[in-house]
Formats: sequence, C-alpha cells, structure tokens
Amino acid sequence: MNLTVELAGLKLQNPVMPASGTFGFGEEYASYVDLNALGALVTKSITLEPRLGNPPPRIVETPAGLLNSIGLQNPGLEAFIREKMPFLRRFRPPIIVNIAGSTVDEYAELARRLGEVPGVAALEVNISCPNVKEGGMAFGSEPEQAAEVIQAVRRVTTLPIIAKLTPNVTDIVAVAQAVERAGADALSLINTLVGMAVDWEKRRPVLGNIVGGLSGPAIKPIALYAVWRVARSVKIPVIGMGGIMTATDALEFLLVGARAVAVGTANLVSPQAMLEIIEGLREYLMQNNIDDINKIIGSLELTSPL
Amino acid sequence: MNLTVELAGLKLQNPVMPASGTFGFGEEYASYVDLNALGALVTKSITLEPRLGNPPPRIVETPAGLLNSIGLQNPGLEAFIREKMPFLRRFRPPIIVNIAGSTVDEYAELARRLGEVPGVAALEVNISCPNVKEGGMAFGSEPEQAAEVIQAVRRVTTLPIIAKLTPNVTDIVAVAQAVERAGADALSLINTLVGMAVDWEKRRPVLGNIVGGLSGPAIKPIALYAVWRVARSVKIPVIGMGGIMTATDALEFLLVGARAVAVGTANLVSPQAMLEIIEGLREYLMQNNIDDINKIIGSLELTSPL
Amino acid sequence: MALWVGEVVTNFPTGPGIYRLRLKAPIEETKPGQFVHLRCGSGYDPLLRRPLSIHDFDPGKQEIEFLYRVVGKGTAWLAARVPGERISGLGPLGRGFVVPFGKRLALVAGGMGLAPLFFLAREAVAQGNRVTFYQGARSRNYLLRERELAELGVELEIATEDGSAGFTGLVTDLLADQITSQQFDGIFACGPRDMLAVVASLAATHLIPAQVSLEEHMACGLGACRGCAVPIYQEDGNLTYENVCSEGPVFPAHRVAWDVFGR
Amino acid sequence: MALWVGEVVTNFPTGPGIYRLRLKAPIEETKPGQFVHLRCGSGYDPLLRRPLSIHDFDPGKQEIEFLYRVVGKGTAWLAARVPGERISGLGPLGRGFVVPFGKRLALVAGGMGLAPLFFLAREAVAQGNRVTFYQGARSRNYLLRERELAELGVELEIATEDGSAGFTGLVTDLLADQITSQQFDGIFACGPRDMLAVVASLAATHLIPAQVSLEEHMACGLGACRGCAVPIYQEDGNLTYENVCSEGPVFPAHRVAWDVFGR
Ligand SMILES: Cc1cc2nc3c(=O)[nH]c(=O)nc-3n(C[C@H](O)[C@H](O)[C@H](O)COP(=O)(O)OP(=O)(O)OC[C@H]3O[C@@H](n4cnc5c(N)ncnc54)[C@H](O)[C@@H]3O)c2cc1C
Ligand SMILES: Cc1cc2nc3c(=O)[nH]c(=O)nc-3n(C[C@H](O)[C@H](O)[C@H](O)COP(=O)(O)OP(=O)(O)OC[C@H]3O[C@@H](n4cnc5c(N)ncnc54)[C@H](O)[C@@H]3O)c2cc1C
Ligand SMILES: Cc1cc2nc3c(=O)[nH]c(=O)nc-3n(C[C@H](O)[C@H](O)[C@H](O)COP(=O)(O)O)c2cc1C
Ligand SMILES: Cc1cc2nc3c(=O)[nH]c(=O)nc-3n(C[C@H](O)[C@H](O)[C@H](O)COP(=O)(O)O)c2cc1C
Ligand code: FES
Ligand code: FES
Repeated sequence: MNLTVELAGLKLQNPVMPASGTFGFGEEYASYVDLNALGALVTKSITLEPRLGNPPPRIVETPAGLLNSIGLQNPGLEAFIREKMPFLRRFRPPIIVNIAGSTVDEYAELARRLGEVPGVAALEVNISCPNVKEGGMAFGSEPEQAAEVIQAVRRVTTLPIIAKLTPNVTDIVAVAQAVERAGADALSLINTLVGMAVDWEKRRPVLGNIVGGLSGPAIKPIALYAVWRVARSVKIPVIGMGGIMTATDALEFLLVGARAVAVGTANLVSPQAMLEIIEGLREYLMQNNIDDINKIIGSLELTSPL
Repeated sequence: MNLTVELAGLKLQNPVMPASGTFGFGEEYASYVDLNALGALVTKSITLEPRLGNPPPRIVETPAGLLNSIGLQNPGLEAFIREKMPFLRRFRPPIIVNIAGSTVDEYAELARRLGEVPGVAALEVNISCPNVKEGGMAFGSEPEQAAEVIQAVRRVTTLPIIAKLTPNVTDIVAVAQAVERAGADALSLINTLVGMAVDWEKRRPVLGNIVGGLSGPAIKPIALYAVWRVARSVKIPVIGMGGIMTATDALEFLLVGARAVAVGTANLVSPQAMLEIIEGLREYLMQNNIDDINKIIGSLELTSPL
Repeated sequence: MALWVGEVVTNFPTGPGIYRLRLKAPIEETKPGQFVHLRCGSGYDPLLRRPLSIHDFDPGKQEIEFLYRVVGKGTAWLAARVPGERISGLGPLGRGFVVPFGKRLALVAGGMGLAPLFFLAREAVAQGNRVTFYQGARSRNYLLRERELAELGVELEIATEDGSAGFTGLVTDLLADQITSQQFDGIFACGPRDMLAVVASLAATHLIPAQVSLEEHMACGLGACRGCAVPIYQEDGNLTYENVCSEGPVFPAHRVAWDVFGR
Repeated sequence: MALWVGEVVTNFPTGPGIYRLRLKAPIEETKPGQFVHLRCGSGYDPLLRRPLSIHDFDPGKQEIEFLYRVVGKGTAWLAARVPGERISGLGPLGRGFVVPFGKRLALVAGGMGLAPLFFLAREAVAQGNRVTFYQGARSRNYLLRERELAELGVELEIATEDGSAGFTGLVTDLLADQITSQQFDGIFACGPRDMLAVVASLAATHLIPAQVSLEEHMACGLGACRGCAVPIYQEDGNLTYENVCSEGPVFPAHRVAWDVFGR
C-alpha cells in the first residue's frame, strides 16, 4: 500500500505534516511523536530578527475553535539555524522552514540565507499571518502583493516554494493563481481567519492583542471550500489544513483535492494526533482495498450517482 | 430601565431581532414566541419571483456550526405581500423586509413595490447570500457593486435601508463605507461564511448545492471582529449577528459597537432563544445597575486598566 | 407542538447499537408518524436538535417511547442517558400518517423505519384495519419487537438480507412477491430512501395508495428554515420543495419526486 | 511527561462549587507546582485540555489528586465524572517549586491557589522546613483542607475577606503584618495575579526570595505553541516572554514583569 505523495519535488512518505506554529521546532513533541513517522517537518514561522511576540493572553478557546495571537514569537533566523536546525536534521522527513517578513526584502533575505543551510528541503512562505502589524496577512491579501513576495523569493532560491495563503480575502483563487504564476511550487491553505473574543464580565477583549486568528474544527468547512476551489484552479499541489482532527477529516481534504494535509490545532489537543491520523488513513485504504493514496486525491464525486 | 434603541429612524423596544431566514415569516414561531416581545420582525429574503431553492440536503451540522444552502426559497414578492404581510402586521414591532435580487433593477423593483405596502418599516438589502448563482454575495463582494445596489434602492424608496454585508471579503470596512456613502441607514453583519462539507464515506459533498453558508457559534469570533471594525469606521448603526446563542453573546456584540443584534441559528436550536436573550440582557443591566442599554453599546475598554 | 423538558424513565439497548428510550413528557396527544426534536447535550457540539419518530405513546402516563440507532454524536449522547436525567424536547412535530378504518393494510419497515411503524401498527389495528407488517433487516439479530408486534395482532412477515430469518432478501422483494395476492387497500412505509422508492413504484404499479415517511437533515423542525426540503410534485404536476418537518415527514408516495433528490 | 488515560477513583464536592478529584494514573513521580493537562469530554466543545495543578500525589497507589473550582464548561464536565470513568491526561507538566531543606518558609494561598500549595506544604515539611501556611478566602466556607494542613504540621494562618474566620482582610495584608517578625527564608505563593504581585513586592521589600505559580490560558501545555506566554525579565534585565507551561508555572517572583501584563 502506498502512502507516498510527491509535492513540489519532495517525496513525502505520507501526506501528513504539522501546521506551522503548532509543533514548535519539533523538540517539544519529540517525546510523544516519532518525528520520523511524519510526512514532513514544518517549523514555526521564522523572521530575520528575533520576535518577542504579542502580550498575553495570547489564546482563548471559542466554540470548537481556538483564537491565537502569538505574534510570530521566534528566536530569529540565525538562532534558528544555530539552535534548532541541528535537532531537526536528525530526522528523515524533509524539513520545511516557514518564513515571515515585514518587507519583501526580508522574505528574500530569509530565503537566500536558508538556501545555504544544509537540510532545508523547502520554504513555506507565510504571507497570511493575521497577528503582526507589518507584513504577514497584508502581503497575502492582494494577488499583486502576494506575487511580488513569491517572485522575490523565487529569484534568490532554487528551493521549492510553498506559498501559505490567507482565507481572509474576497477571492482566494485569484491570489493562488497569482502566486502560481510568480513561481510558487505548492500552496498551503488555509491560515487562520481573523477573529476576536470579548470578556463580557470585564468588558474587554480577551486577547492582549485584541484580535487573533481562528483555527480548529470550527473553520473546517471554510478550509475545505477554499482547498476545493483552489485545487481545481491551479496546477501546483495544495497542502490542505484547517480543523483537521481525525483521519476522516484528513481524508475529506484529500478528496477535495489536497495533495497533503497539515495538522495544527489538533496537535495542541493531543500530541499524538498526527500519528493517529496517519494510522487512520492507512486503515481506511486497507478497508477499502485502495492500494495508493494518490487515487483518493481529488476523487470527490460531484454528480449524484442516482 | 431602558432597553430601547434607535436604529435607522426605527425605535426598537429592545435590541433583539431574528436574523433573516431563520424565523420564516414569523408564523412558524408564533406559538413559541410572543412576537410582540421582539425588537423587530425580520423576514426571510424575498425575491421578485418565487424561488424553489436548492436541492437537498440543504443543511448539515458542523462543529458548533450549521452549513446551509437553502437558496432563498420563498414565495416571491406578490405572494409575500398577499399571504405573509397580513399576519406580520398584526404585531407591534417594526417589520423589516429582507430583499434579494439577481440584478440591480430587481433590488430597485422590490424596494419600490415594498414602499407601497403598509406596515413595512424598513428594508434589509441582502447583498451577501452565498447560496445563489446570480446576485447575492456577488453584489456584496466589491465596494462599487455594493454601493450601486444601495444607490438604486435609495433612489426609489424613503424607507430606511439596512445593507446586509458578507464577511467573505478582504476588507469589509471598505464595503461598509461604500454603502454608507451610497445612502444606507444601517448595516447588518455578518451573513454566513462560505463553506463546504464532505461525506467521506460516500466521497461526495454533503450538500446538494456542494457549498453553503456557515453560521452558528463557530463563526462568532469572526462576526465580533467584523462588527468591531465596522462599527468604528462608519457613522450609521450596525446590527450585529453571527453565533449569538445567549444573552452574554448578545452583550459582546453590543460592547464592540452593535446598536442591535440579530439571532439566527439559535432560533433553530431553541424557539425561545430570543426571549431568553432579551430576559438575560434585562437581568444583566439590573445586576450591574445600568439604567440604559445604550450605555453598553460600544463600551468595550481597549486599554488595560492596570 | 410544544417545547418541554422530559425526564428519562428508561433507556436501554435492545439490539446491536439500538436503544429504546422512554421519556416522561407533557404530551397530551400525538399520532403515528409524528416526531420529537430532541436536544442532545447542552454544549454547541452537537448543536442542532435530533429528530426521532414517536415509537410508542402512553397517554395515561404521559410517556413517549423512542427507538433509535446510535450513528453519531447526538445519538451517542442519548444512549448515555440514565433514568432521572432531563432532556429538552420539541414536539410532537410534523404530520403523521392518515390512518383509515377497517381496511387491508401493508406496513413496510426497513431497518430503523420500524420506529414509527410500530406505533402506526397499534393505531391501525385499533381502528379495525387488518394489517400485514413487513419487517426488513440486515440479519436476524437486527429484528425488532417481533413479539409485541405479534401481540398487537398483525400478520408479521420477516425479510433478512442474509436469510438468517424469514424471507431471504430485501423486504421490498418480499412485498413484491405478495402484493398481488394480498389485495392491500393501502401501504405505509418507512426506511432507507432507496427502499421507499421501490415501495412507491410497487404501489403505483398496483394502484394502491401509499404513504411514506421521509428523512432529511433538520434544523428548526418547525417549517421556518426550509432546511429539510424534499422535492415533491404538487397536484398540478409542478415540482416544489416541501419541508419534511412541517409538511411531512409522511408524504403520499406518488407525490415524491424520487428522481430529483440531490444525492 | 506522558500522555495517559486515568481512571476516576473519587470525585466529590468539598466546598462551594469546589471539587476534589482522585485519579488512578501511571505517574511515577511529580513535584509540587507541576500540573496535568486534562481533556474534558470527547467532543470539540470544550476543545482544549484544561490545566490543573497536582494537589496531592500517592506514589504507592499511583493516584493523583486535583482540587478545582467549577468556573466553565471544562470544569463542569469534570465535576460530572463518576468513579470508574476514564479521563485523558498529559503530564505531569511544567517546572515545580524548588523546595529548600530546613528553612523557614511562608506558603501563601489565595483561593484556589491552595491546590498546588497543599502538595508543596507536604513536601516542604518532609524536607525539614518550618512552614507557615497563609490561606486566604472570601469567607469561612471557602476555606479548604484546614484539618489536613494542621495534621501536616504547618502553622496555619487564615484570612477571610468578610472576617468570618481568622484575620479580616486580604491574605496579603496578613502576610504584611507578620512578614517582619517571622524572618522567612523563602515565600511560595499561588493565587490571583493581583495577589501574587503584592506578594512579590512584599518579598522584594524584605529581601526574601519568592516563587510564584502563574496561570495563563493554555493550549499545548508542552512549550510548543507559545500560547501561555507571560512577560519575564531575563537575568540581564531584558524583557522576554516565557511559557507558563514549560518554563513555569513557577517563576521567581522578582523576574515576573507584573506591570506589563496585557490586562
Ligand atoms: C422525521 C425523522 C424521524 C426520525 N426517526 C428516527 C427514529 O425513530 N430512530 C432513529 O434511529 N433515527 C431516526 N431518524 C434519524 C435520526 O434523526 C438520525 O439518525 C440522527 O439525527 C443522527 O444524529 P447523530 O448526531 O447521532 O448522527 P450524526 O451523523 O453525527 O448527525 C449529524 C447531522 O446529520 C443529521 N442526520 C444524520 N443522519 C440523519 C438521518 N438519517 N435523517 C436526518 N438527519 C440525519 C443529524 O440530525 C445531524 O444534524 C429520524 C429522522 C427524521 C428526519
Ligand atoms: C498551571 C495551571 C494550574 C491550574 N491549577 C488549577 C487548580 O489546581 N484548580 C483550579 O480550580 N484551577 C486551576 N487552574 C485554572 C483552571 O485551569 C481553569 O479554571 C480552567 O481551565 C477553566 O476551564 P473551564 O472550561 O471550566 O472554564 P472556561 O472559562 O470555560 O474556560 C475557557 C478557556 O479559558 C481558560 N481558562 C479559564 N480560566 C483560566 C485560568 N484561571 N487559568 C488558565 N486558563 C483559564 C481555559 O483553559 C479555557 O481554555 C490552573 C491553571 C493553570 C494555568
Ligand atoms: C497557536 C498557533 C500558532 C500558529 N503559528 C503560525 C505560524 O507561525 N506561521 C504560520 O504560517 N501559521 C501559523 N498558524 C496557523 C496554522 O499553521 C494553520 O494554518 C491554522 O491553524 C489552521 O489549521 P488548524 O485548524 O489545523 O489549526 C498557527 C496556528 C496556531 C493555532
Ligand atoms: C437556515 C438559514 C437561512 C438563512 N437565510 C437567509 C436569508 O434568506 N437572507 C439573509 O439575508 N440571511 C440569511 N441567513 C443568514 C442569517 O440571517 C445570519 O446572517 C447568519 O446565519 C449568521 O447568524 P447566526 O450565526 O446567528 O445564524 C440564513 C441563515 C441560516 C442559518
Ligand atoms: S427543519 Fe427547518 S423547515 Fe424543516
Ligand atoms: S500552552 Fe503551548 S506553549 Fe504553553
């Protein structure tokens, strides 16, 4: 039985990987998850300089969802290369480094520098973070700007580029097609939806940053729709994410056309979520006598079989 | 204690009304709810001609949410006036008729005709329905188009106009300001978010229409954020909605700046939801010694009081 | 038509994943084919109420019974209830079966379709009808309430797909075998949609009026949201969508547009 | 640091809305100040685990105890558990208190801050410390585990806001009254943030090292998501955010940037 999928020139032993920012730099989960069992390793977003992140509280639970305003807290590019990469390199799955910049130049600089770092297999370009004042989502909200970032990155690297898109737009297909033309090799979607929570007793926003990004089961219908639309409109593969908690959730994303899936909030609920999802996919294929997971991808039937 | 709010020239005895489409034409709920207790009566969307609506299944539950693809099933303008208005007119609260067109002219024609109908207190212009092929959300997705619809309606009616906006846009503030300039007297937000559900066993979309609109508690953080942003950016009042299930949910919308709230999915779970919300707001004011609900509106504290 | 809080009297398994729930509830009257909309839990997941047919009714004690299969989180929540717990209910809702007097009737139940037809059988016998009750199931251990059905005085005909009891095959095959000789005045059916479509076509062929109880995902249960629409031919032949909750769940079989369902 | 399924041994109310839960869980060792991340229910509402301090630990029986107040849906779910039920747990997590040997210590508990400090008191006494235990509560009936604390051999000092037992006022006022005369070598505190800030300032004024256990909303509990960050001064004086779950919940009081919290 084949669980292997190809994605932007990478060969993944299975289509399941962590969603950036929910798996730290792997270390935190290493005692719960055999990192070698994953399809890929995806880092938290890295910025050029270290970032403190946003004031607390940074997270709040909402019905079937999680609102976060971490604000890209990370040790910065050089500390990442020095302190985090050596650990990640100990494992077999390809390492996808997620990068975020405040300017187009910063994205390019991050990409250039990471191109020199052994073990980096691909870049996930986060143009969709709702939790930072400059850059982030602003870049991903308009097709032209999104394309500009991807072009700048494309110019300085031969690494596969995965553009991570925001659902907070009128037409995600337009953004997807623009970054495809600009040279992206794959797409990740969706990042979180912008949201807010209010503490009615204190009459204040719950989050220190006032607004945050919504993830988890609550957003799965929105994510499935985005992936379905985009997968039908571009030639490059899509990594689907948004509310995947179980193997059947992952299957739904594959059915609508995702080549691989990323698991985010579920990791925060159960550190073994990804392993269970991989196991569940394997069982599903077995029980349905399907020898290759690629046969599932995009196999949603649209017409009623009556 | 004052629960009265003013909205687009209407005086509402309290700020709680049904969200269009979740309360039929009132009749269906009349044996559960004293319609005279509500702040206003809001009808399902009316179109010029009768609409069959979309093929089943039309609804599916998602985590803490509801995905619907009703597709504006309604008896059409004339049947509405003939068969539904007489019942609605029996009650005291202002009647807000929600209208939806496939073309700008249709919106104008609906508005013109409804201006002649006794008992119609205001029009809610639905430029945000995700479940129809023509019109609907397409109009609400771009500021210019949205403004065009509102202008056309403005030209033919002196009734208060409430523009109902979609959250499926890059910048809801731009749309809000455009319809404000075009002559809207108030705004309703948010309509549903576009989403999809997949039946992994059958490998098919669950909904007959493939995609639908997501409502319910799952979307509350997104709705609160939209209302908060828009209420700070326009001068006309905002009716807030999206996942309001309880009085404290309603309170949160008032705190971020909504002048009134609409209750949708909650009606479908409990026909007495609105009454409980009104009662809960009254209790909250009493327990906190607030004599006027208007003092709550927009009173969210943004700075830490430390 | 009311919103109430009922109290669990009993709730026990009675087949593979199948439970019988008895609720004390302020219901004065109801008829076979009507249903109750039950809130499952107090949180937002599950969010909507779940419709369950009234399986039996004891007006003296004001107790209603449900027969349900655990298929997802709502019914799983129900299955975990113990006597004394409270459940919010809305109903009885919908239009039930129209039960004739003194006729020759076939009741055709596929799987959980038995739930409303048991109550219907009781009423139909009480109204002097002669009833043949066709019960179809996957296999012998999925058969439900055989003894009580016999006690009601119906003629029980069993079909199992694996042949472990009664006729081997689908219940509709069994009905087809017997329909000519039995001279039914009316057919009443509940079960999977494919089964109902076959019953409808058999009834049409033999010119027997049939009533079928349909299922559709529901939200309000009151006819307000139009969420539970099914395609129905009007008397003038035009297609329209009617609500299972308020205009059904029982429809004349010949009016259902079997071929235009969305799935 | 493990993911396990525990079994409820006992779970009963022990004060107004306050419960004690005893779980059989495969935990080999833990120390005061550590916590366990409990999954509350199996659905998506509540979604995240809930952190509860380890209130007591019986290594022989492999049983841990929690003391919790019902404040929302997660703790409400916990309160409804009965013996024999299973709960998924993650932990023990976090860094606990650093307990000295043979010193003069003040333990200061505000409200539910008692939960970890009871376990700490047991360990502190076992390590030959002389312990004064300050317990602050709204009123007499919110006081917890007085008898057991006395049995542990600590000196118990009570403060209630309404004066219904012990000192009338805040527990920090009581501490302030006694801090000069008592000559503490160390202070350990858990409770509302405002209270901890006062303890920190008292400790600083009197040059007594203090450890405080902080609370913050949590997701992963493992240090991965950075969701539970609190502002902490590094030794070089620079401000940074550290995770309550992995770098806390116990922090040296003087390193916490009390004035820059976001609320
Ligand atoms: C009028 C009516 C009467 C019914 N009577 C009975 C009965 O007596 N006994 C019984 O076992 N079942 C009955 N059903 C089906 C029952 O309502 C579903 O099995 C139940 O809602 C499933 O809920 P769940 O949360 O366990 O499953 P989930 O799959 O988790 O439910 C998810 C969503 O799908 C809906 N759904 C799933 N299956 C069905 C279905 N077959 N019909 C309608 N909605 C569905 C649920 O209501 C819910 O909104 C009836 C359905 C209708 C419409
Ligand atoms: C390290 C640590 C140890 C704790 N130990 C105890 C204990 O021993 N006994 C006890 O009664 N309480 C303790 N708490 C607080 C406890 O975790 C919360 O009361 C609980 O999570 C509330 O969940 P809920 O679903 O009942 O409330 P809800 O208000 O419905 O929770 C909503 C969300 O807010 C979070 N939340 C709410 N209040 C708090 C809080 N005070 N701290 C952190 N997150 C919160 C929840 O985790 C959840 O994500 C501890 C908190 C932390 C961080
Ligand atoms: C706590 C948290 C932190 C996140 N941090 C990042 C990040 O640093 N970079 C990024 O591209 N996405 C980040 N995301 C978004 C996730 O990668 C993912 O796109 C989103 O959460 C949807 O998936 P989910 O519903 O499975 O969580 C973060 C999400 C969460 C919940
Ligand atoms: C079943 C259903 C039908 C709806 N029909 C309409 C409609 O006809 N016109 C409209 O403007 N909005 C319609 N809506 C959107 C609601 O009015 C409301 O904007 C949305 O559901 C968010 O509120 P809620 O989360 O409280 O349901 C419908 C929503 C639902 C769930
Ligand atoms: S469920 Fe709302 S109309 Fe039937
Ligand atoms: S909860 Fe995730 S880092 Fe602390």
